[in-house]
Amino acid sequence: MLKVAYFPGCSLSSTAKEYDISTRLVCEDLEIDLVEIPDWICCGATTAHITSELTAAALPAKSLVWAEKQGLNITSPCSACFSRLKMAHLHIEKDPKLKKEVEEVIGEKYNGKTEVMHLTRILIEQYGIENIKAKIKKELKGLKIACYYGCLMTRPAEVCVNDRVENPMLMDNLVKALGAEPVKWYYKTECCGAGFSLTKTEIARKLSGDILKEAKDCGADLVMVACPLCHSNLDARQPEIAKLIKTELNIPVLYFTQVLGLALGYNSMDLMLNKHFINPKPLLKAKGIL
Amino acid sequence: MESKVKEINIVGFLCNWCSYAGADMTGLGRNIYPSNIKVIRIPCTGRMDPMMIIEAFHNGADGVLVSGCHPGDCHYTEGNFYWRRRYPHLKSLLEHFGVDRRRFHASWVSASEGKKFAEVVKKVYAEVKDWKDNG
Amino acid sequence: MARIGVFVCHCGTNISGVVDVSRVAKYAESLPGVKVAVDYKFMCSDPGQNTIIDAIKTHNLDRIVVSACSPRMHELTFRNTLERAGLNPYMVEMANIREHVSWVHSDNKELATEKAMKLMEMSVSKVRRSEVLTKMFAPIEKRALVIGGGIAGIQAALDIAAAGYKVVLVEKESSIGGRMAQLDKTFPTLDCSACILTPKMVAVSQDKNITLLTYAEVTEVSGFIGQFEVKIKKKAKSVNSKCIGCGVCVTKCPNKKSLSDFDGRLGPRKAIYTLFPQAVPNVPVIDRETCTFFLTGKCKICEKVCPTSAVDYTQQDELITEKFGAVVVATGFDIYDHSSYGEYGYGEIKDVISSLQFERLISSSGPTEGHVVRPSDQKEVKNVVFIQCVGSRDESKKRPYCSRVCCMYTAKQAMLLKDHYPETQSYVFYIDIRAAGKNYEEFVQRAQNDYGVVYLRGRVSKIYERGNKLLVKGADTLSGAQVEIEADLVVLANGLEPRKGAKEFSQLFHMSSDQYGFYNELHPKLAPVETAISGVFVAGCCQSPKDIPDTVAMASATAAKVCAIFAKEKMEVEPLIAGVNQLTCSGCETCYNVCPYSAIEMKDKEVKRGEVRHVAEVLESVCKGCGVCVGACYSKAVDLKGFSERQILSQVETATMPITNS
Amino acid sequence: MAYLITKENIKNLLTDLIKLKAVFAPKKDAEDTVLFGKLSSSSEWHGDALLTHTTAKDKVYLQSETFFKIKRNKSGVTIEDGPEPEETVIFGCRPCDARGFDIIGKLFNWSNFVDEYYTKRIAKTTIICISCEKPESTCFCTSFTKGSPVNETGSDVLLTNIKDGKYLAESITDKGRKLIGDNSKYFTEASKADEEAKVTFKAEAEKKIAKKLDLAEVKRKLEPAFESVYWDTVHLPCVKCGACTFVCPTCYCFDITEKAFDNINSVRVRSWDTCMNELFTRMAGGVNPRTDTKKRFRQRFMHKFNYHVDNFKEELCTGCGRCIKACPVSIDIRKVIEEIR
Amino acid sequence: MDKELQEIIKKLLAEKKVDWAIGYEKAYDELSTRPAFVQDANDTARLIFNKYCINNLGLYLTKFKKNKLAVVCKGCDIATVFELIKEKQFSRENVVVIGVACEGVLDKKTGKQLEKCENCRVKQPKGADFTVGTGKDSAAPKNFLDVVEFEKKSSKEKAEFWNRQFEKCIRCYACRNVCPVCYCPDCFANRTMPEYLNKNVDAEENKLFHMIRMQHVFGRCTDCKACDTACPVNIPLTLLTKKLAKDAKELFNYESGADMDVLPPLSTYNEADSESDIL
Repeated sequence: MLKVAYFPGCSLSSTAKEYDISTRLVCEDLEIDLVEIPDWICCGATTAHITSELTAAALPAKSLVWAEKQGLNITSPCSACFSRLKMAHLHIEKDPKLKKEVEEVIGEKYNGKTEVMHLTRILIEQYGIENIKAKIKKELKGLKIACYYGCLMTRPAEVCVNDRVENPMLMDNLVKALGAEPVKWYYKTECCGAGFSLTKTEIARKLSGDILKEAKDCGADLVMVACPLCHSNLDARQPEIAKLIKTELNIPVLYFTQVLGLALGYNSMDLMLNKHFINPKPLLKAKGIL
Repeated sequence: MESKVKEINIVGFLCNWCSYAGADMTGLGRNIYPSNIKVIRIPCTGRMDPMMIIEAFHNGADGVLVSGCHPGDCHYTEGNFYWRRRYPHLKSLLEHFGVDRRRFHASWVSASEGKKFAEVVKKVYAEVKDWKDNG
Repeated sequence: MARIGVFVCHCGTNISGVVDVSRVAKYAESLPGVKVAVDYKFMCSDPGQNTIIDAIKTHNLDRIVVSACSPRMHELTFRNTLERAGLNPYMVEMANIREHVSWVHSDNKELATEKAMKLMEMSVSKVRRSEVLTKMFAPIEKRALVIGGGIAGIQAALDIAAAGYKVVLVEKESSIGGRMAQLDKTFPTLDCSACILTPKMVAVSQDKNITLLTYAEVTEVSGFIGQFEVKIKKKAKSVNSKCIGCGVCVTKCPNKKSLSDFDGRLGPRKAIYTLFPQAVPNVPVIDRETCTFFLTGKCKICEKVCPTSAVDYTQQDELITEKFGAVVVATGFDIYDHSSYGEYGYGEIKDVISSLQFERLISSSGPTEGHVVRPSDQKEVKNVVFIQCVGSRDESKKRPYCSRVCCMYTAKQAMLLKDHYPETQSYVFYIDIRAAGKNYEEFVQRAQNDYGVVYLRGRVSKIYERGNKLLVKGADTLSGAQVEIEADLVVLANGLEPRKGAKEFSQLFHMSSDQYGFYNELHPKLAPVETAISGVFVAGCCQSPKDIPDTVAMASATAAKVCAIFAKEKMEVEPLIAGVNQLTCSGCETCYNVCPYSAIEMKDKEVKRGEVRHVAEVLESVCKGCGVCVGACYSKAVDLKGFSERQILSQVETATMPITNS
Repeated sequence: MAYLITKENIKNLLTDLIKLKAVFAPKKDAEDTVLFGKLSSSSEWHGDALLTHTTAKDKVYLQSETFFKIKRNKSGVTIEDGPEPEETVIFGCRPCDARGFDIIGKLFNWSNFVDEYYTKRIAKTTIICISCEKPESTCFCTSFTKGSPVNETGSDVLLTNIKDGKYLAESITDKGRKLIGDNSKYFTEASKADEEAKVTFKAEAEKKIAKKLDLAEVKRKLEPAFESVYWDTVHLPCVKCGACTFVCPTCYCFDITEKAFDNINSVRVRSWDTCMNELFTRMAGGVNPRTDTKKRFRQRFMHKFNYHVDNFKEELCTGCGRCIKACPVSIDIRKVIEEIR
Repeated sequence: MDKELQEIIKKLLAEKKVDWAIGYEKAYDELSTRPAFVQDANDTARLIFNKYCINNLGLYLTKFKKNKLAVVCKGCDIATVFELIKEKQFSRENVVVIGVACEGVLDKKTGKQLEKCENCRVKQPKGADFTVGTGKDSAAPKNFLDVVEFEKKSSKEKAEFWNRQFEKCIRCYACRNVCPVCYCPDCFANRTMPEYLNKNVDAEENKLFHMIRMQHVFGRCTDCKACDTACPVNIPLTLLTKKLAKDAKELFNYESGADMDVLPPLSTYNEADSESDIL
């Protein structure tokens, strides 16, 4: 049985609760043992890494060390958490001085034995696409999905192991396996503007709008994401964006775990589909999935 | 003190193309340095047979300096790269046998670094003297 | 017993002002073997040298020590002196008591004098161990091998042949011409590449001194300067010498399944083909991997249509061995494969093409006969974006170097496009323009001013297909704006890199190459066409990216170097080189591994009667006397003449013993 | 004349001797190597080991003996002799070691040739030998006519531990008698019973030595065996080091070299050499009559058990077995000569 | 195990795949073994392997260059064979390596297990053509604790330590002659022109010999302990050979005999080599 250390992170404990629930649900279904890191602490996203390199490395290091001690790889569905964990791991590995400082701060040794993998990679590379296919209860036939990766899952290039930075395919392959059709589009890694979502909302609106419009233009029924921040920009802001660009958008934004959950036969309540601003149920009903 | 100065004997192996020429440059610039160093001209630090250094210490040299071209400048393109590998190993081995690390040195001195050669010899002399005086 | 003379120079007062020279001379007299020791005001002057010659005659000396200035200054002077006195010139050692003593120890005359005595004594010890050395001569095979039939190889071959020496020119394709033959026009004059190249190609084929081996590859090299032995594989062309180059076979060949590499894979190529219409030699070859006959045993159309029965399916690869005295390596370049650029579509977007593909598109002999059309739908183009520095000046792609020609050819291509299609608009994304060369900057200015090419200083972040257009997103760092251009075609300025297999090829000659695979010249400034291997020279882009004029100049330089070797009857070899005592050689190959010049050969040799051993041998004409082998040899089998183990050890011993006066 | 001496008094005797002479006795160092070393106190004597790692040979026949020093001066060359030997006692060697001095002594004093360096040293050396109680597995001294764990040849004084802590001391030579006489306070006269105890001691000690070779038979087989194919294979394990000969109490081959220290001083030195060394027979021109291991290996046995017997009527071997133990590849001298074909 | 070993060698000899087989046989007592050379397929019964088989038989390969050989190797000895192949002393085709699983060997002089066997990772031989028996590798990798401890001494203490050791040295050259990589046809110690080493035996001259020998085997010595166990006066040469192994590892990340494709550290260089100590 595949066993991975699980770092949910703050978003998944609050605004993106549905991501956490669906993640745990599908992993249980697929018999992937997610071992939640006891007393996990903040990954330090954004605030730490723009202020102190040491804090940015030391915060995730705590979790890394725990996983290493258990002999487990570590995963987080949240792209920001994943990015911080991965970058901390890489920085500590590359910089002996930083390593020493980090070890001093956390009072433990880190040997770099644990690998940080995004949940999509765990599913596709470690669990295996064929194994997922075998578990599918309901093929998502006729559903056109735009896979939106965002920035943190794929950048910088070092974190994007076994995938193309400029045209990632991990989620597209998953979608294909589930019987749905991944749309060919070029906005997979465009910026959603999350960095400005609180300070200069108009930028976030503009950028997220571009993404949603492009998805729509390319014929997508829904957008699939792997990041709570992307989700909040694309989903929660969608009504205002639609108003702003004077276009009917109404394109549901789902976490990839939710999409996977649908294929595994779970219902809307199981996957907390009701938590989205853009209600996906009409679409899914129309496609005969719900 | 004079006799003490005389007692220190340093053997210098200088490559013909850079360091020997550099030492010539030291002369042209009239940079004074301790006279304890006796220079042996070799074509290249790659020619430096570690046995010769061991023999020098065996014969009673207090210090040995081997100097060649800066990496990448070797007249024979890569001779000094081979020397750069022999040196740390030999120094470590000699130290294991009880030859103090202050007694054996290597340097890069180019044909234009006359001043540097004088500085290197002064440094080597000071180190050897420190060993002799303070054990 | 050696008979040594010691000559101590005052150098005016340069030495004697600090060093008590008479004491040095007196001390010399007490040393074993020293028959005479004198001091003199200027040893290097004519009277000084005559003093030496006289002393040699009077005291029947067989070797001398000159205690004076640096041997780097006057060693040659005194070697000549010895020769005039009838002695072997290598029986002199110099003790440097000026640069190394009087000029640097003027603070203490006593210590300076003692050091001078010591240095002189060390030289006496060394000269006692000196051996008579004689200059050596090696024979020269006056035939040159030129590898690579591009413009560099062509030029080198023509120049060497013009001097009257035989040349073999080896080209792996079926025709010479190389990269230059693929180009449409050349910068900065915009004259047609083929028009200036073709006469040179014809000249090669007509030169009696040049043997042209196309469709051939060098497979093995042994030997050394003057005596290289090279194995060349002549691949089976399947067309013999009866061919008159009429081209009927090519026209009639029904097999056009493969793509033409020469045309950047933009057009088809027959199974029997000539590389391009002006090919030299104009003899087609059959690609046995795609030919229907060779695959299925049926077809034979070319054989049937050939008016001279020149098609010969039974031809075999042929391996020939030839001897050469010198080699010119001109193996050229490949362009950087842009499929590693994700932002440009991983090489998967059909209408994002390489610069070389553009050359073929716009060339009237190319696959589209000069029509610049989109490879995806064959439609004509309106907006074209050129992106520079693709695989050049890019750390992330491990190509930090500038490819030197891209700025110029991009400007040229944009201009040619406008000439052909006045309604088109070109955009060039660049880092900065490098147009150093005669009329180069003016050329780029013309592109901007007269041809209306829009130059945008910045990188492209993304290219993607939107409908049947390409959306090019980039930054214009001069205005600070983000730019989006809807383009029909994107042309990348691919950088230059060594030919695939350049590393393996360099190993044939034991040449060194840099981290990218470009062959290393012996010295970046003073020996730019020589390599560390004597007698092997490099020309053109296999050494580093360069344009046509530089390539041609470099090729001519190699020809001059080759001719300089051939102009001598025999090769003179300095005797200060390494030698192996094969009796004590253990055959461990350490010296063979470390020699920077591949001057060591391993041989199975009878070292004693009845005892054959694997031992090292020094190639005397190749050895440069660095002595790395001596420093590395554990068996102490290899030694360096002039700096022998005996000499250096005796210097070490003398250096460490106190000054003794009897 | 036989005496008794207690272990306690032996130490007292040593203490006295150390004050007067250079006393060499088995000493053990940090690496458990037992060698003859110069004693500075009697407590340094290590009497537990049967055999020292090397013999006491080098105390008389120095591994490197300075013959003379050469000094160049204005009038030519002066020669200065090496250092004079000092009064020496070798204490606690074994009968096989002591017999070695007897054997090489004869060689260094052969017909009209006297080696003055050896002779001078041995004359100033008193050898106090201790009989062996328990042999090692490599011992084979009883194979020799004179060989025995209580043999007295070569010793000046022989001590035998006849009962716990009591040693029977026999003076063999005048040197021995003088030593006992000079230190009579430590000796008491031995009784008849004590001397008989030694006979029992001898019988028991000899019984313990399992290996006894018929050396006459060995000699008979060796004589025609020079070209025997036996040598072709038996030498194969030999690595031609000199361990066997350098630990041997009877090997005596040497080399004479000179070394110049500077332009004025030099020295002539005799150093041990070994027939196992390929340089041993190499001549100035490079010719070497013993070109390979086989020939060198054969020489060692031929010399010890054939040629030397011809010249001196005894083998050049005392059966101490050190060469067997020292050999890195465990070549057994007994097996080699026993199996000669 | 012995039977299996004998059968393999018997077969090799009978089928003329090798001219000679080199193994171990019993020597003068129960605690000693010696190298055995077998040419006849019917003569294999004397071959054995046990914990007293201390010799590194790789030593003989350079002496039998012209023959096809089968050689019995403990896991640690195989490194020697590979090192010698790398140094072109013979070709891989000419030697059949018969690996024997080993539980550690005992020093015949002390009866104690060699220190190297405590942390041996090749008790089950790797890279052999035939393997006899199964061995269990030690848990811990080789350590250099004793060398590190010695390195802490002052240079004066070190010099004194070695002077005491080399006073014992009798220059029998057993260490050199049992060393598999000391295969020079004419050792520097034998030379007279120039005379690197004087024939005079004293502590200083002896030390010179050992210093140069150690320098010459640097990066080639597999730390097999042959010299250490051969020394008739117990000079702790292991302290030197281990230092060589440590330096090779630390300075050049090199392990002798481990990787056939990597040149010995002094036969090659890297442009990025450290030069921290160079003035």
